[in-house]
Amino acid sequence: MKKVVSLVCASAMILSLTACFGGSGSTSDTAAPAAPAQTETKTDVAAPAESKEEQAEAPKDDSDDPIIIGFMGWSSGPDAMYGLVPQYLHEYYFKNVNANGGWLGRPIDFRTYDISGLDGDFSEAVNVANKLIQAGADIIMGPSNSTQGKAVAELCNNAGVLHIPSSPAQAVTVDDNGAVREYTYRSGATLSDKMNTFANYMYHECGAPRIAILYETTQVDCVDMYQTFHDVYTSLGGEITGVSTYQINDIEFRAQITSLAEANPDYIFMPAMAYKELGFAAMQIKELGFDGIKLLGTNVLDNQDVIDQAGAALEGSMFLTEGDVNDERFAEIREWYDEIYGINGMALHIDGLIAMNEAKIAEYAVTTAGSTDVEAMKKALDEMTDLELVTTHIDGYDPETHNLKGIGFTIKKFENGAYVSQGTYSAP
Amino acid sequence: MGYLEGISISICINIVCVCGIAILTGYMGLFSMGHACFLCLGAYTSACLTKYLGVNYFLSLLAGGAVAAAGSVVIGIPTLRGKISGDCFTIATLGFGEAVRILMANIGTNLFGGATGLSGLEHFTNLKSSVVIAVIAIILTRNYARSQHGKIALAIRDYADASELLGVNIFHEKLKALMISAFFCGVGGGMMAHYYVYIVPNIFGNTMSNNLLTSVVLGGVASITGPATATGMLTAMPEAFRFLDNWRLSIYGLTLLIIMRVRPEGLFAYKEITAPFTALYRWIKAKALKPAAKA
Amino acid sequence: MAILEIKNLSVTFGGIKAVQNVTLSVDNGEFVGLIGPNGAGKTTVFNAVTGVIKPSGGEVVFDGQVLNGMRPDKIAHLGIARTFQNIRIYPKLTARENVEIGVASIPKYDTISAMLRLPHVRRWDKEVKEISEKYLGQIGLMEYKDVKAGSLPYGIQRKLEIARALATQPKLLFLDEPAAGMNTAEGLELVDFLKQVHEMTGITIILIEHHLEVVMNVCSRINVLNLGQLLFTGSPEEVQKNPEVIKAYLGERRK
Amino acid sequence: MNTFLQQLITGISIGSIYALLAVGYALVFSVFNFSNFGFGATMMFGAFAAYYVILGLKLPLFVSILLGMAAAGVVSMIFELVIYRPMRKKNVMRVYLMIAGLGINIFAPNFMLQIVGGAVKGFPSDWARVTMTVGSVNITRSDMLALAMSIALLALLWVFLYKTRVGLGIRASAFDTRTAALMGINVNVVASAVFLFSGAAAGVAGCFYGMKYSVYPAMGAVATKGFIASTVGGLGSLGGAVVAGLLLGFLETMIASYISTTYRDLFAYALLVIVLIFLPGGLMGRQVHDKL
Repeated sequence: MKKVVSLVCASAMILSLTACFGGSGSTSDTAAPAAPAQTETKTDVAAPAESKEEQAEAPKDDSDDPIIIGFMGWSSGPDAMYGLVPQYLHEYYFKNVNANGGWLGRPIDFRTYDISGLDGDFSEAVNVANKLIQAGADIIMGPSNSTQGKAVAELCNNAGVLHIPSSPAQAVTVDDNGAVREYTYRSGATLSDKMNTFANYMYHECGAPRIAILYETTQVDCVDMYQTFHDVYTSLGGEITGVSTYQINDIEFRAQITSLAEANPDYIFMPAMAYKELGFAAMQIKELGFDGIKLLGTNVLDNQDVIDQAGAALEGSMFLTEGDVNDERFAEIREWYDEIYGINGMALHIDGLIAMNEAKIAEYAVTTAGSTDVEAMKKALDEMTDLELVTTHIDGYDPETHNLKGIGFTIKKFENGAYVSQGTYSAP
Repeated sequence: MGYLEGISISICINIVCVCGIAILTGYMGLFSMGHACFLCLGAYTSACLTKYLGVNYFLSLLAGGAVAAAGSVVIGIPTLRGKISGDCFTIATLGFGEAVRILMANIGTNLFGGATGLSGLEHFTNLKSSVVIAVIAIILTRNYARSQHGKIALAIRDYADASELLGVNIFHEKLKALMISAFFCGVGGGMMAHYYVYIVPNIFGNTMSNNLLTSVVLGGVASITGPATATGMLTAMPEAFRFLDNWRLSIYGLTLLIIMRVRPEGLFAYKEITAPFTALYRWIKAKALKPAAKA
Repeated sequence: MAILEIKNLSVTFGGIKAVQNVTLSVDNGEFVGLIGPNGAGKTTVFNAVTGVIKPSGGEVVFDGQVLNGMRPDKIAHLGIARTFQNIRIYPKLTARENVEIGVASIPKYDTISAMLRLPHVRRWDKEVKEISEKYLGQIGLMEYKDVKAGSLPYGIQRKLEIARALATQPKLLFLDEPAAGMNTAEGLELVDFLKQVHEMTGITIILIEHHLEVVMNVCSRINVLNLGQLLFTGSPEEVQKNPEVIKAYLGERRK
Repeated sequence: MNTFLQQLITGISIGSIYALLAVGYALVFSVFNFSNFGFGATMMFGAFAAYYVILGLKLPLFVSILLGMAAAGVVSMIFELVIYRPMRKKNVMRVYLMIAGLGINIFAPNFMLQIVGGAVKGFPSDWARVTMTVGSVNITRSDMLALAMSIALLALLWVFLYKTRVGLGIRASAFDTRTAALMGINVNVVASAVFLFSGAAAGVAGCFYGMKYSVYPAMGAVATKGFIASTVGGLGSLGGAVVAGLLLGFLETMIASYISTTYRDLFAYALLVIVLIFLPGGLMGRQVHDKL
């Protein structure tokens, strides 16, 4: 009996190992019905997975092989909407691309992976990146989180695979020595650009209010935003009345808010990476009766869910975003998104749209280069001067940092139950 | 680096950590919910040593383990003495785990990189050395478990008061088990740092602790290779379940429940995975000896 | 010469006096009984002497040393061993391993050599194993040495507990109701066994027992406790004749 | 002074939720001697039940809270029936029951996430959100309701435990499960009752959590605080659980206000560990001795 159990377990382990090694990742494969002989392409994809990197290195310019594009996002766990919404957008986008004959006449083999794992650490992202690189992916898109983005960028640059993340920290495209990561091109603005713009806006356009800051100390994006905002705002001459901190997964900010409120700030700025924290803070500010204090947030606020959550408590709160999710330019996307994916209970949000830029940039790179050769694609992106993304128009990449040039930022304010755009600004 | 190689290295790292915790939980019956903090201590120690001082990788692993073991004494001394219940230890580890993570993000930013983490490490961890370290970890902890210490640990787990009356120094034995578990977690942390070549405090969170604990219990009490196998399965399982797409974590949880339901003491409770082979060996030996005895 | 002297021992649990001013002494090599009705405080006296609970008053002197406030494991190393009213053998260890805990409650090697399994570790482990088997042999449990103690029959578990206690090489052995749950025949068998152990080792034994026939048969002197106080001390014959003792026992029966 | 009072109220309001959770833990612990880590999942199901009752059936708040309690109670009973009971019958170490609870905690939120999505949902009750000003201190109705309900539920629980037959069975089992079974008490009935009530407590906690914060699949994470409170309060002691829950909420708020927000947990846990070092049985628990 004991032996049987041991043997069963040992074989289960071996099986599960081989299972994750095989081509099981292509389940979210959205290869279109239009793509010729879909079943064949699938087997084609599964086979080279075992024959290591030769396949990835081999030039595929004149082949009809599908273009392999991988996407990784945070698609399970508490913050699943940050991965699922982009995943839906990408799936729909590539379905359409395939229906129209693909890029360069080649179908897109789009593979999406959940990297949230159990810890939300980057071990999953690293595993997925390894898997995609080994499967010969032409382009890897995502993730949106900077910690994971940095880990994946490191791998893609070692392997020489084009990487287009939406992670906003500078450290994703520039390594520790200040050198640009050659193969990583971002699809959205950097945090420092955003915060620089926001601080300038608050100082120049809003009459230099007194601002208190409440930030999370262990997430790199939050700390980055806090530091840039704090430094820029004080150097402009603005007054930061107090700084307080909270911990990841906190939901209770009343103690901090009460303490911060003692200095009578006009605003409390919370550079949060999840909307629920901002929603809770807004509710708690109102609950405590500090009617004179408004919330400053980040673009995660641009989300119907947070309005459902906190409602009127958000009145007067402001944030900076890379695009107005209610803008006319997203009307078309919104229409089909709501129709197809709205039932999932996850509203369209700007981070999803920024992630969707990845697909646009990928399309530009492939179609301009006329091949999926990585150097050709890099060249196309380096030489790009203007491109209309989903969220914004850009003037190409800064060669030193691979940051996007010419991004417009929108300031939005919650007025009478809805977000109203306060105009578009660009980084000073 | 290949995908399978990556998974295998992850498994080896987890095995190293789990071997130590198997002593603490499987043998001593102490229940830690914050062992990720020892990985954190080990990872930062070893990373700083190789990055700033150019210390040899293997030495840095040992140093990481030593620092983690020293850190474990901080919670061990107040909570493992006398009549204080195991639950106090559990809460202390829960708190200490959080504390270390937050401290690493907030102190010594120049050295540890704060929330940005420590990057630019050398990629020292490769499959070959990881497998060797994992095997060594299994052998060392197995040796400890089958020595008198291991028997005493089981005795303490079952009847602490009675064991004390036989002359067992409970505090010392518990502290030793805790330090061993922390040491191996520290070594595992160091390996992890040089595998991902990038560490941030937040990866050493609650869930990592829970996963380690789950592996140990799932693998079976009073066994070293059992938890080692289980952690291999658990590391590979979320990957193997990828075809389930977004349902995979639900299924993972469900699988855990089913295993606990069917084999509550764990898959390999009170035996090692080598048991069939040892049995076979004994059987052959007996067969071979019998005619000789007759002769 | 008295090996154990208990002077004015008192133990209080949340206001209830479980043991009050008990004074008794035990001579070296004696086989003493401690009897009394339920709740008389017999086990509490054992617990106070072995350091499980802190006495609220009085003094315990063993072999010239005051035991008050000493940790149980230190007391054990001075040479006091005991068995338990509710069996406390380790069910998942084999009979031999159970005895090994008694033989070597503190391993003679450090953690690192244990992990490396250095030669002296192996040697010492082997030695412990041999000593344990010697004890098992003495008690007559050799046939069970590789059986998980949890699956042994009740009577064997009791004997194993005694073997484990003897393996700590005590000068004084407390036996807490070794015949509990046994019938008369088994009890009498136990009497022979205990006599044998006493003769063989020559150590001092204090026995708590409900089965009076067992106590009367093996003990040279009997202490009677009632309601936490020492009622009477004397030879078995004297105890049997003492009207107060009879009253205490009959009184209990009437309840 | 005003700030201090406000912080005090905040502390009590957080603490009252911890207290409710801790009572649920303590109830299960008092009888079965293990901490039911599936508690967070139970709480989440209760909150979602109440949320959908209000949203879908348009029932009043109190009715929906009752239904939420009932739903959580039933979910908790199912966990007991399907997972804990068979394990208990095998007489396993309590660590395994706790790990099974962790399994529930991985499964349930991810399952719910796939069913209802990950969005954070505001509890659809404006009544509870209204802030009342007493002197210079602001209190929301949900806070006052939470405190009142906690006390009322404890009273109810007390009546149940001390004045009914099933309650007697629970207390007898809490004293010694095996003896109770020998005395003819049906331990399975007791188990169902205990899990039903602790589940209901989790359901109420979930509803208040929903009112004060929001309803979302991962909300069960807060249950860890309940576990801590029940341990510090004295394992199995209902009164101790309440006191420790309030104390934990108070400590967290005061430390965050006056000592450090970054190291809040460090100080809070350290204080709790110190409590346990000096009172190994917890604030109100009896110290368990091995009956030798």
